[in-house]
Amino acid sequence: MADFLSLHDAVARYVEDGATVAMEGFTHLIPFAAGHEVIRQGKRDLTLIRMTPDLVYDQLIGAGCAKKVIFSWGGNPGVGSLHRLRDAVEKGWPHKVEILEHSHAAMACAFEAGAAGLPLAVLRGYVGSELPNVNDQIKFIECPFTGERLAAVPSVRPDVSIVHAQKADRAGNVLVEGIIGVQKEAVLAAKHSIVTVEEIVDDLTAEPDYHPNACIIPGWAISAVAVAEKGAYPSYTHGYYPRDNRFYKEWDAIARDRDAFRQWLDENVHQQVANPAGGKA
Amino acid sequence: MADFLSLHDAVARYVEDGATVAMEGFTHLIPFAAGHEVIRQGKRDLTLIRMTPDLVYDQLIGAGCAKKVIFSWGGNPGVGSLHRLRDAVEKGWPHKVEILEHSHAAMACAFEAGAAGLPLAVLRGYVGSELPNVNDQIKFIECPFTGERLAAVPSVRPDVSIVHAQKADRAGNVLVEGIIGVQKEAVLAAKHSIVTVEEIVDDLTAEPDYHPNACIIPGWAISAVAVAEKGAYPSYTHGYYPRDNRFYKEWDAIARDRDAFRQWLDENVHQQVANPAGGKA
Amino acid sequence: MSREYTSSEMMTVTAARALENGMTCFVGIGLPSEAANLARLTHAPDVVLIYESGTLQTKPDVLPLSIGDGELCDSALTTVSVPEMFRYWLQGGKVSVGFLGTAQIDRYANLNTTLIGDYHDPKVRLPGGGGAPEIATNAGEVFITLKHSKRAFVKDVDFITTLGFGRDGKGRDGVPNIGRGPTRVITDLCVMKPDPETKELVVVSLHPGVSREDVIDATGWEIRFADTLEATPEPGARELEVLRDLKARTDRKHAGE
Amino acid sequence: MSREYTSSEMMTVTAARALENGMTCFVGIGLPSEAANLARLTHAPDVVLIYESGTLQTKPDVLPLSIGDGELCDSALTTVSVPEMFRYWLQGGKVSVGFLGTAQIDRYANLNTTLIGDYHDPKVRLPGGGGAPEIATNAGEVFITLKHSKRAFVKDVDFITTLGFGRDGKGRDGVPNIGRGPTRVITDLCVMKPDPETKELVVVSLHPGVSREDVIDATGWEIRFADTLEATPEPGARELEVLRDLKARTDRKHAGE
Repeated sequence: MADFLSLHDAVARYVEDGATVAMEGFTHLIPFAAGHEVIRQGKRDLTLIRMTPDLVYDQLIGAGCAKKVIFSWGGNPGVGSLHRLRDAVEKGWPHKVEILEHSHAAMACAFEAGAAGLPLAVLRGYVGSELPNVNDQIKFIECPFTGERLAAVPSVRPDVSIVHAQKADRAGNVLVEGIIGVQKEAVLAAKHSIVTVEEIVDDLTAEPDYHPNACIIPGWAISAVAVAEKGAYPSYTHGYYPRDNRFYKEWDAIARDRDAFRQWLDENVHQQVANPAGGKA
Repeated sequence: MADFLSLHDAVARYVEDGATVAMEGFTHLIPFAAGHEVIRQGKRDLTLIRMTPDLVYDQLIGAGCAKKVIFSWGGNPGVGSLHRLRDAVEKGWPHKVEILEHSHAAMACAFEAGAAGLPLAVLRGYVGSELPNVNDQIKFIECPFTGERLAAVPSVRPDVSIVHAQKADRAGNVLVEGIIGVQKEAVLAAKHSIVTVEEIVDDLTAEPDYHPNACIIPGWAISAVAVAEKGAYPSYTHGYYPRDNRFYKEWDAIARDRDAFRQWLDENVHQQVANPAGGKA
Repeated sequence: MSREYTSSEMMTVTAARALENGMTCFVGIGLPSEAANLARLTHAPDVVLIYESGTLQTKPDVLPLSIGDGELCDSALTTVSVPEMFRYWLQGGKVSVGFLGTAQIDRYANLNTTLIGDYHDPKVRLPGGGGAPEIATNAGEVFITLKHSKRAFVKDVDFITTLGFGRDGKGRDGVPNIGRGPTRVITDLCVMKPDPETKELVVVSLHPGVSREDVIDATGWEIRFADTLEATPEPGARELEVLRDLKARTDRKHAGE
Repeated sequence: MSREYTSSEMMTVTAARALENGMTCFVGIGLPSEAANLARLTHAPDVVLIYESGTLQTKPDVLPLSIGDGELCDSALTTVSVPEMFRYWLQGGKVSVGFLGTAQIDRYANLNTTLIGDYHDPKVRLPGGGGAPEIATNAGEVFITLKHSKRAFVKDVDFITTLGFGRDGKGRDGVPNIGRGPTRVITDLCVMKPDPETKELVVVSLHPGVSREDVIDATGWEIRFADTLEATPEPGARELEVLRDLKARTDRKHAGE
């Protein structure tokens, strides 16, 4: 069963320097609080996997935690670039970061295959794209029944996956609701997993909005559950608080400038031990 | 968008002699009413796909509709054999039926791959089993990343899939709830699909128990919706009526005897045009 | 409360005791389901029961007749699609033990649920593989329970539906990402385990009142016995009471439906 | 209500008109999303909008800033996982049209959203592929909309993130199970379609007040014009009203958040 830990202890226990880490949440439920805790603990040389790096990885990259980033769409949604990611890739600041890029379809399938315990995912993908020229992890196989050429990518099997969700119950079972992304797949594909939640309830199956086919991850499939109120802010938690689209726009100016970024990081992450969610809650 | 048809018209339009048909529903929501309509319309030479043939295919086979059955577990759950299936396979009555058998894992993956538009499913399956000796559709591929030998089976892509569900709304969107089996996969994998439902409601998203991640199949992904009250009887519809376990037990005696079966079929299917659900409703 | 019990009850109680609290068990219908639920209702309240119908962590009040009875969904933590069940939960390595029944079993614990006789001219068609082929290879280990008889316990199964240790006992050697396979077989006469070297099934424990001859007579090969043969402990009073209540509830429910 | 309008509005209205009622549209964020929702709110009320975040048949009241805004889920028929979205709905052949934006496009309608310059020493890193590579090949056809400029319309893209018709126009020839690819490109100046034979983009319609020279000046290759060049119809009063209301609602919503 999942251990109930503080966010500090969960990150300290499961995120090791050099680890392969997937923090997932597709626009919704991005585990910012956990990401900030990783920054505060000064983790280094992480291989960071995320379909959409978003601000959370921009912050981790700018803070110097990343050795490599595996992703499929690295922008600030609806706003523009991730300037910390670009600064690392284009200028090597704060140090050079290696990137490995996929398409969304391939990464989604790779998470699915990881959850399914398979070494590879097979998809009708990358036809005519030049991504296979620059990503040696993309191969092609031939269907033994039809002869069709299909793409194959290695499954995603992180050392630790971190996701945020609405609530857990006392047995550590977790409800994910709304845009569920690849959260379940990330948790099931990983050796260890940390789930931050908005709140703990007694029993998910006794909740008034219980649904027999809701996306519930059993506690015995999770390593640690940590409460982090507003833990997805400035992204959002369906049913709790909305996405702070304004902050996403403001991030553009903060992240463009190294000093502005350092100052933001200092004020909103390093000095915020008591408020692990960071940002303007 | 799905057409709203009578069950008679839906079967007449989409189930052709010689077609490959998947009637799915994993113990729950088995489309008996539709199966009986197929029998009444005297369809012939069907290739019938179902993970668990269950009574519905026992009846179709006994009624002479089947040329071939593709399945992974052909028993009367908790009771014993499917005697009509056995009589066809062992004695050729009413005529010889060809069988192609898989494991559940392989068929589930084959439905998933069919829904995903792929020609094959890849799984860690059939290790040490002799099923590949008798099913030439089971092949093995080598993972290009790890060298692991994995099983491959062709995806399921029926001409028509038929499933039963709780309710549809006026746009033809369908809610499947409870044990959802491979219903969604069956519908999405097929060229055409018929969904029978217990009732029609105005708008699924306005129902009091609406849930954002419920298993809803959009109307534009379905060919025809037909109302069939108690259409899954003697299996069951979660939220509507329970499984008639007693009938499942009684079926053993009916199906053991060719004459008893013919009489049952005559009384409960052929003479039941007005009550398409058949059985003892 | 009488301590008298039937051989079936002895089998079920012994099978139930094999499950430890906290195990994640992929449950076959019939005898395995009876044993797994008895375990849950007695010494292993936190055993996680998973049925292939997609019902995760289910706690049925009565035994299901089928693998997909409504009771399983109603009492589950959540219910997932069947592809997800086989892909994420079984193949994904989340199942510590698969609990299976079978029609035939041989000395290397291979299981046959496909047919008796020749495949293309069967004497008896059995239901087929169902979930078993992949449960047996993707679960951490496998428990098997069935009644002991010469028809069921054969030297070589007519057909290997589901791998035990193969025709020669070496079927799992060198195979990557495979579970340990059958670790015990519980019958109404005894408990068997595979020999650590040869993988041949060996009787390790005799149920009360059962002799070696009883087992020899009910087994279709020259069955071996462990050097230190144990006596299976008798069912406890509470185990029998809970089992009988469970079966009575089940009978009432299914008769009433 | 004024019939004056901006070139951006002209582009959005023209892009919206490309969508027919009943189409199933996989929507890219930004301009495609604006056009697709305008279509839904005007001539195509039953157009089905799908966003890669898993939101099926969504009807947002305001335009989403991101591909996964809560508004998309709140107004959807249902929301599925991202793997399911890409596997069952896109790759499964349920999408009739993919509606994409891009940073660079070339004469064969190949799209580059990866980078400017050399891959290993980029001048500008762009966000990357996202959903586009498989939307462009698995959807029945593809509409592309972006502002016309020499920076965006280049003879050969620096990197083919997403297939149009390949470096030689033959990239889809003989490929099984592939969509028709880009069938029209809608800019703020004109509408282009691929030549049926060579697949090179050809201007088929000029927006009101736009000259051939305007297009030539904003295109990085020797752009061809169709023999019978059409005049794109002006936006209608209702289209402009609905579009402006939508954008005003959107601005109010995002500023307030």
